[in-house]
Amino acid sequence: MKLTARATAAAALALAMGVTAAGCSGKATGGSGGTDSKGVKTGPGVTDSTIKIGVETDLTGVYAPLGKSLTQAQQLYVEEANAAGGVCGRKLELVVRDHGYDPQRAASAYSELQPNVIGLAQFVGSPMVTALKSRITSDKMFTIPNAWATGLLGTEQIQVTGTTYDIDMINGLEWLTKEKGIKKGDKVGHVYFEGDYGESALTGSKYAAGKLGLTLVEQKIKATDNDMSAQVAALKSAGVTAILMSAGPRQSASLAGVARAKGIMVPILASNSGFSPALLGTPAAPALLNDFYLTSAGAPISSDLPAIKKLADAYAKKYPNQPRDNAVVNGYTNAAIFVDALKKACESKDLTREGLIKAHRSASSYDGGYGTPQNFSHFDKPATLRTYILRTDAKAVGGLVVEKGAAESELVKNYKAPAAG
Amino acid sequence: MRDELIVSGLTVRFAGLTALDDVGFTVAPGSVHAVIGPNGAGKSTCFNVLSGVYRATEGSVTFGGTELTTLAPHRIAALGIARTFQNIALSRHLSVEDNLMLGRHRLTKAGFLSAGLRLPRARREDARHRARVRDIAEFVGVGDHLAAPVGMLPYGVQKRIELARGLAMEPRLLLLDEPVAGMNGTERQRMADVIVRARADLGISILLVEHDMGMVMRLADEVTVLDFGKRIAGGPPADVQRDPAVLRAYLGAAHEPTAGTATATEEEERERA
Amino acid sequence: MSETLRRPAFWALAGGTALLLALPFYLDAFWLQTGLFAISAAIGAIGLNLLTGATGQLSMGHAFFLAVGAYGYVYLASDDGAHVSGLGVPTPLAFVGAVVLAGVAGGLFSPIAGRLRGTYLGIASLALIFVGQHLLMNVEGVTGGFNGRDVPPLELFGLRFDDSPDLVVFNIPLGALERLWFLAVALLIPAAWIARGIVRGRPGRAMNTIRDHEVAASVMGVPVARYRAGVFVLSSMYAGAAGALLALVFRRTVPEYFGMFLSLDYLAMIVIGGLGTAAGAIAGAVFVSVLPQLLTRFGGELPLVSAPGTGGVSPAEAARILYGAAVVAVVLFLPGGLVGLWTRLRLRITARRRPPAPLTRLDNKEQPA
Amino acid sequence: MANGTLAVRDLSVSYGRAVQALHQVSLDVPAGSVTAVLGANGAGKTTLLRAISGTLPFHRGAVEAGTVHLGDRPLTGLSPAAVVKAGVVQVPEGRRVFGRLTVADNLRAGALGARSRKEIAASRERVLELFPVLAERAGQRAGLMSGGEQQMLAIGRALMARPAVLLLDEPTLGLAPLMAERIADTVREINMQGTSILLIEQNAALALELSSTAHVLEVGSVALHGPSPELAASDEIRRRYLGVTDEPEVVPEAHLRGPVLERWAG
Amino acid sequence: MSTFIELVVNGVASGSVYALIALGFVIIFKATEVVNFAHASLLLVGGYLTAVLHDDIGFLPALAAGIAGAAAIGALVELLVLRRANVENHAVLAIVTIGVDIVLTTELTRRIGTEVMSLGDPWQNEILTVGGVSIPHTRIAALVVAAVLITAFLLAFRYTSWGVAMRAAAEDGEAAALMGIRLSRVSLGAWAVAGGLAAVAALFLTVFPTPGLDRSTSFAAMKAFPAAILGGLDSTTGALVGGLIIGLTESLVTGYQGDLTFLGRGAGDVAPFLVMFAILLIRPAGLFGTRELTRV
Repeated sequence: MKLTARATAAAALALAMGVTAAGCSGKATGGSGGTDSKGVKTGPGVTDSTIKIGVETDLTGVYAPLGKSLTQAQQLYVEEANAAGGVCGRKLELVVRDHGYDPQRAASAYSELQPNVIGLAQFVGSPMVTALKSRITSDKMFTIPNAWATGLLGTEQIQVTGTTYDIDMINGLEWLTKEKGIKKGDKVGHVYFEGDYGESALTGSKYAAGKLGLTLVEQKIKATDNDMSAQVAALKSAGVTAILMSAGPRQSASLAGVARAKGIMVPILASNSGFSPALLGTPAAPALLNDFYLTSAGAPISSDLPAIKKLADAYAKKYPNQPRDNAVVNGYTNAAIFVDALKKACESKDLTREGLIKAHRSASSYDGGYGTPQNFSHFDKPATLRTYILRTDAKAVGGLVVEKGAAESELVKNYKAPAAG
Repeated sequence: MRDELIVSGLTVRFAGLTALDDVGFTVAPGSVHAVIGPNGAGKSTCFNVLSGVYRATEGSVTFGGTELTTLAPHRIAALGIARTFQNIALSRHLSVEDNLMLGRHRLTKAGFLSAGLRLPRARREDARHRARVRDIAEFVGVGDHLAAPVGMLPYGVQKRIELARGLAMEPRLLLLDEPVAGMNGTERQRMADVIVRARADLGISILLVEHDMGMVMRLADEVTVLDFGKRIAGGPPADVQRDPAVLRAYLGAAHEPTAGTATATEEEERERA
Repeated sequence: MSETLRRPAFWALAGGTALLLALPFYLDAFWLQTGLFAISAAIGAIGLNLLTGATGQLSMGHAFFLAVGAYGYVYLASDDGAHVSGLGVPTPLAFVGAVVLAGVAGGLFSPIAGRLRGTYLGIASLALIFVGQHLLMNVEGVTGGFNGRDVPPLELFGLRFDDSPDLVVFNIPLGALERLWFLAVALLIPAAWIARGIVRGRPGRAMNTIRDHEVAASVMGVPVARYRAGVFVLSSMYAGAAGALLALVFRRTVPEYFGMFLSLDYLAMIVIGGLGTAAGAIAGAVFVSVLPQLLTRFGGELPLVSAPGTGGVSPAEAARILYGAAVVAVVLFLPGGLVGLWTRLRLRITARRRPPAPLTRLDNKEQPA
Repeated sequence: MANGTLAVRDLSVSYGRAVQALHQVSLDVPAGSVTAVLGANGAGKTTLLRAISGTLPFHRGAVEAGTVHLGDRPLTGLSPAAVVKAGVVQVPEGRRVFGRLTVADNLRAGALGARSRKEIAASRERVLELFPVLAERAGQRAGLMSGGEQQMLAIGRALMARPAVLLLDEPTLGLAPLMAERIADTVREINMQGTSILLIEQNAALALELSSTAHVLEVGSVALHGPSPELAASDEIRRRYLGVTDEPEVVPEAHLRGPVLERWAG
Repeated sequence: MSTFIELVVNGVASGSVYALIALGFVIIFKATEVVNFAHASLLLVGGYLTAVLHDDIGFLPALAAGIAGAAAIGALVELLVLRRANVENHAVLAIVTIGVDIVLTTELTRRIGTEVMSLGDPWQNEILTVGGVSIPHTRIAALVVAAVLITAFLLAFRYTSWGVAMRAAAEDGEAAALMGIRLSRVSLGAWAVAGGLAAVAALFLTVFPTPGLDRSTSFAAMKAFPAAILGGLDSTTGALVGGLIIGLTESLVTGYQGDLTFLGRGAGDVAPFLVMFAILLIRPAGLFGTRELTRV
């Protein structure tokens, strides 16, 4: 019984001490809200001189190449914006946190960023975004994820820019039937990553294949699979007339390499994450330059749109010897979308988080000059339904040129993206 | 008969080599029975079969009518058969008391839940058995070391802890594997004394493997002599001492060739390595 | 009672608990979150330490059981949804159920856990990670597939472990993290206490002897295979509790998290902290969970560490290298880990205060190998 | 072959810092002699050999004090391989041939310390001459041979390194008398060819017959030593090995002195 | 039918590469009883060196440098870490190698960064087509090189002094020491050989049809763990057979995943582990492993 008595005493004492200590805490109630001298309401991340914007990226994990390009492009944009006077009389500041594609570190980084930034202009990795979705919602944290999975739709605070993977696949598959001679009754292979990227794309390809009378041959792979021989063998024996590819650049390279080497000369159409210009320096280059296409919501960095030309030059100047891939455009345009919303929020004198989201959602036909106009006013649908078809080109900056300009297919008009709750 | 250990036709072969060949003997309840023989004669193999560590190839071992050769070691322990190890097999980092408490394992019940929650039942049980373990430690003469980690204690003390752990199992039959190996005269004397008293106080049967013939002659009621895995002699110590086969086995003198006996096995040697 | 008050251990315990209870009133969300990860990790590590430290069995499959706990809680506590099903059990029961489920999963592995020893089991259990990930991705009705599932907040005696409804104590708003902190502490203390009771009691002695001398254990009446399997189940239950708590902290479970690196982290924790004790597991868990956060936060001020994205060693990389090196250094130079270091320091201090005990006379003897 | 006396001086050895196994043991193995060490199990015989051959660390043991020399070359502190190179090779107790290797490979393993192919060939020839059976069984796995043959292999394997001093640990252990006799003959033969031998043996008669000098170890110290014929003649040895010791008889009432242990009531 | 043959050839080729890795793993285990979880990082060392050097000094010298480098790092790990670790529990030694692995892998992936590095192999993406079955040259090279290396290794293991020393030390360390065998050299040699084999495996894991070496290459080395344990951790034959079983299982399950949907899609990565489970349930020491003998 003595032990129990001791434990009780310890507990009581601990409670007393804890309560006493807690009473002296300086961590008081109330947020950091307020109104500045010009009557602009401010919230977390906004002071009189700066606006802090959070970035949750991957610089050390599996998506490090993507994260690096995105972050550098956003740094570039912020510098340019600050040179042009900033927003609302305030300088912009990016607070970059690397989560290394680890949900736990992403959650910690979010907790660190949450009280100090107005929103997140970049968030790499849909597992991480998904893991934090409920907190993003309850914190009213405006977030632009760098993932285009359907599951990210349907949340007011989260803005998926451009199309989602399923839209791309529908548009792409229709293009294949129109331009590449794929016809009803054909078999089409789809190699996709386990996870929401691949499976979002699969939703689209399944829908389109059904409508177009095609048979889909599915091959699910993991991010760690680097050798596509077995998949190609299976696709070959199925006799596919085109291959869809929703995986990483390495898998595209392997798939194209094996397929071409085995004499399978069918067109290969990859989702926008399925290519990296670095691959054109590897032995896989010839295969990747042969009937290989990419779907994309944004214009490629080789595009002759003036805004993108300007970006390509500025990026090359600031980061010489760094690859100029599509992530550069994506990061930059996302920063532009974010800052555009900030400017609108400033105009309506509300730089709080709610104000930012309201300002952003008021843009029903955003066009920053980077290609497709986007509609941000509804959050259960992609911001656009138009997809570019890009073709690999060894001479082009970023290794891609436009094969067919952004367009909306017939099929996609009646397609309803299954937004997750 | 109750508590009688009957070994009959026991044969153990490893990879074609015969370590024990048709060995049989009986340990009467309450007696001290010694198994002797030169190194490699199969004594340790015999112990390992009795305690379930090795499987017998043929033959039977019964204790109080229960067949042991098909039982797992912990089931044999549950019957009240304890053993010590020639090469000390204690947990070096645990205290003497905890090592002895392991001997109580079969007599206690506390499982993960009751030990984890320190249920009154477990605490009462623990206290009761700790008291008994202290008595046993005092009895064996290691009472002063109860809190010390075993690894820090001298060899002679560790040997006694081995014996104490065996006694802590409250055995009906105690198998002692060379309990005085490597001890000096005084220590041997003390150990012999403890064994005699344990048998007298507790009325247990003891099966003893020992090299020290003096010890065997003094302690044993009955002796079985093994050589090359075979039983070559048996009986009261005085008779065995005069048996020519035993003299031959031990002194290697004036021997006649034994026909093609299998020799001791690899296994047997490993045990002693 | 007065004797109790004079014991330093009592004051240390009370002080430590008081500190743990007061922390949420001071720490910001970031540190609370980090602390919560550390506490959950500590619970999981205590379980692994029972297996690896106390029984000498290696497991690389700990992350799998964390996943079972996390998903088990979600499945039991959630209501049926459009794409995913659930049982809608009251949340505290679901938490207990998750722990039990993890134990059952450990039990299903017992034909292997009971028969393989040491490092063999380590490699075999590696398979659990891969099989587990596959299941998490493919059994969508239960796990939500790649998207994972929302975690319903725990509700205990009318208190919701969530940001709403508002709860203000001492003028300090207690949000989800603060509330969960108290829950975590309330789980950690009994978890450590129970583990300590097990290690010091009858099962612990059997486990230690299996580690030190398997044959001796079996001959003393310990059913070795059954014990090995039993400890595996127990360690899985600890992992299950840790996983369910982690799920509550994350508020969403995603399959990516429960990969091989998580298992390795847990092994690193118990080695760094010290094998075989609950205190070691806790120390290691704090070290491994907090080190990367410290480096990320203050990495800029350290030499050789550069800000992310600027080339050079990033804080995240520095943290990984440091803790890899810590594992090696602890084994080479600090047997017993952080806790062993503490024990030695304490011994040195008390030795100075007390006269040295007389050495036992060295009796002789050859020790056969 | 190197020459000189193998001299052990005041050697003290302990295991794990707490267990002392040898206490100030001194003995000599003069060049070309056979010296025997007798003693009960655990008396420290094997420890003595381990200390000489440098294998104490395998058993967490260490030399605390004292020296071992071969001629004027110190052996204490050398690695086992260096001791072999210096010309002292041990045949371990229980033979410990490499059971999964062939007989020929076992012999090769013994010659790994040797310098030239020529030397190896010469050693092999000598070994096969001593033990013709090893040539017949060259391709067979050593583990499948009988105990006696394994002992021959173990000795042959050691001879491959051309030792100046051979340490034999219980070479007749577990062998049938006829085989033991054969091994004894071989030991004599090896010695005649110029190799000194330190022989550890429980079979006192055999050891004393083979050796010129003998030492009796008891509890880590040398209890008796002298020329073998003298020891063989002493009653002391006979009694020791037949179990009649000089220790006092156990008094039957002994238990009355110690604490009494009641039967456990459950 | 040609699909089946292609899948089998692919499986055997990648299986032989896994066997190379598993063999190194087994050698270390035999010589030192350490389960080396740092094996994947040795592989990365070899691949990285080859990739960095091949432009300047040519493919073969770069490969040689990669092999030498991985061997040296392996030896260094033995020398600096394992030799100094004085612990009885082998589980702890295994955890130490995990620590080593974390350090090495983190540093190497940092150096590799965002690149996909080509190893500059001469086979490129050439393909040999025989009767409708097309096999990349790299696969043939992998098969031939692995077969040659494994044969050479087994011969060396059987017939050279090094092999005799290895086997003797693996069987009875103390007796080997008594014969003048330097155990420290044996274990150093084992780590070096394992490193070298891993470097060769790195080459074949990163050539066509894989685009090149990058940070994820070390994951492929994970396949060698089930290979080694299902064959038996202390059996060189086991490593060989285990590697082939894993390679074939993976290739066939992936190739026929359309017919194996009950396993869930993407089961190719899990199947090897399921096979391992099944084998361990029947034979806890693996197919060719020796059961540990109880020593009392």
